[in-house]
Amino acid sequence: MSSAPTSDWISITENPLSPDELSNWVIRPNCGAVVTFSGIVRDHSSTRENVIALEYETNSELAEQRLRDVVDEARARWPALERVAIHHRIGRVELSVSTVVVAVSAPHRDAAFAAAQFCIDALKASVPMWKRELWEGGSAWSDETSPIGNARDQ
Amino acid sequence: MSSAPTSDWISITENPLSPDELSNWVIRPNCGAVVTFSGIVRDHSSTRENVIALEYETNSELAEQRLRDVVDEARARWPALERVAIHHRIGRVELSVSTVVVAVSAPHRDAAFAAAQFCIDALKASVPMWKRELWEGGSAWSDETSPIGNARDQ
Amino acid sequence: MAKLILLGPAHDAAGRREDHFDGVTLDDVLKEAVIRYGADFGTLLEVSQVWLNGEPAAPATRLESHDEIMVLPPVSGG
Amino acid sequence: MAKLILLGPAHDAAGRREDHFDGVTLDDVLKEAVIRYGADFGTLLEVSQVWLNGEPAAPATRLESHDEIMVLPPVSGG
Repeated sequence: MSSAPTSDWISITENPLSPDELSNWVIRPNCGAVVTFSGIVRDHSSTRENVIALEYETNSELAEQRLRDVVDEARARWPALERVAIHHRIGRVELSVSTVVVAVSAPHRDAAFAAAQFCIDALKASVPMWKRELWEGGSAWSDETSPIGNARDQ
Repeated sequence: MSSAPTSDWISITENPLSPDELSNWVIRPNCGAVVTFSGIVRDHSSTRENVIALEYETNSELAEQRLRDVVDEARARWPALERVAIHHRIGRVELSVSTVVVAVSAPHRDAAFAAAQFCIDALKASVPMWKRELWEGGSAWSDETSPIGNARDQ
Repeated sequence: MAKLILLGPAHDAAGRREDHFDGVTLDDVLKEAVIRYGADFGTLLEVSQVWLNGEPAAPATRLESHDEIMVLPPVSGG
Repeated sequence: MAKLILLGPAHDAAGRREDHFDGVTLDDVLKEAVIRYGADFGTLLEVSQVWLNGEPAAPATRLESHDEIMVLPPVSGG
């Protein structure tokens, strides 16, 4: 299930993300549904209060390749998918700011919801990305980790 | 399960919708997930090609009350929900433009996805709203209808 | 006099958005409305819900003045 | 010489982001790396995946020059 180059927009970037730009980009005339997921820096994790920022690290080339695998798998499962955009920030991201955005379009909403949720689940499981939690006066790698897997196993 | 007045933002409006404004409004410091659904005018329905616009009609007072029922039911089912915003346009809406936007925030993504999907499913089933499909030279009420139901039955 | 509010396809079928009726029960008003608007409205009414003052109500419900009856055809929001 | 790339927590544990090793097999390099970096790195390696040129590879895989080995600790994206 290959995808035309213009149908996907994948990026690993140090720049601020724009959920709105991605949501608008995925709109197509035959699509009645756009679902957008935005992952946001929150003030706590399962092991820590008072988080003020996260810092993400990856190998961008490998991460982009794995993101493409995620999108290919989503297209195999939901052939009605139209456009898919996934952007992930690296570097430091402040509280309440987006770290990752997934936007997808489809003619009907069921496929759009299912594919968007699959993309973020598969991203978290299969894309090499590590986050450090920052608080006043310290930082540590996140404890919320999983062994790296494959998109198709999600 | 009552909700603080500042936690919900419900609107039936003739003005253009801004998915971005709703997505930003729902962000809270304890939230790691925002899910936004945007319903878009598409170029076809199950019975018609070449749709160029939709025209929505409702009784706004009743529709807003029923939207509040939808949100209350979502909060009862997913107590972790933080903010919920649902805006629905009435009047004429052109191709590729948003007719309805649902944005929700939660600490974790599972609740955000489930609640957003519930809200749009329950809206379609329980909010009095009728759409007319417009094409070059004509128009007709949508055939994609369902008897009006209750949010809690979705 | 009860007010009848005709929404969406119901206003097309009735040729108006609201109307007024005398009638002892909800059912009286609906029967009179079918006579006034014709068979197409009757057909739509069969698949529609009828609410009294914002809530579903039984056909035998007795009306009071200023009651508001809404005819709600099958919906198509979103 | 094979290049070892140390990602996320692995670069902290090793004290560097990349390094170079001689070794006939992948396993040779990893054993040598644990000696060079110490026990904390060894502990992290046990829960990490090791990829060769962008793909999972068996420990017995024989190395060629310019091979790129990546140590991928458990991930936490999104």
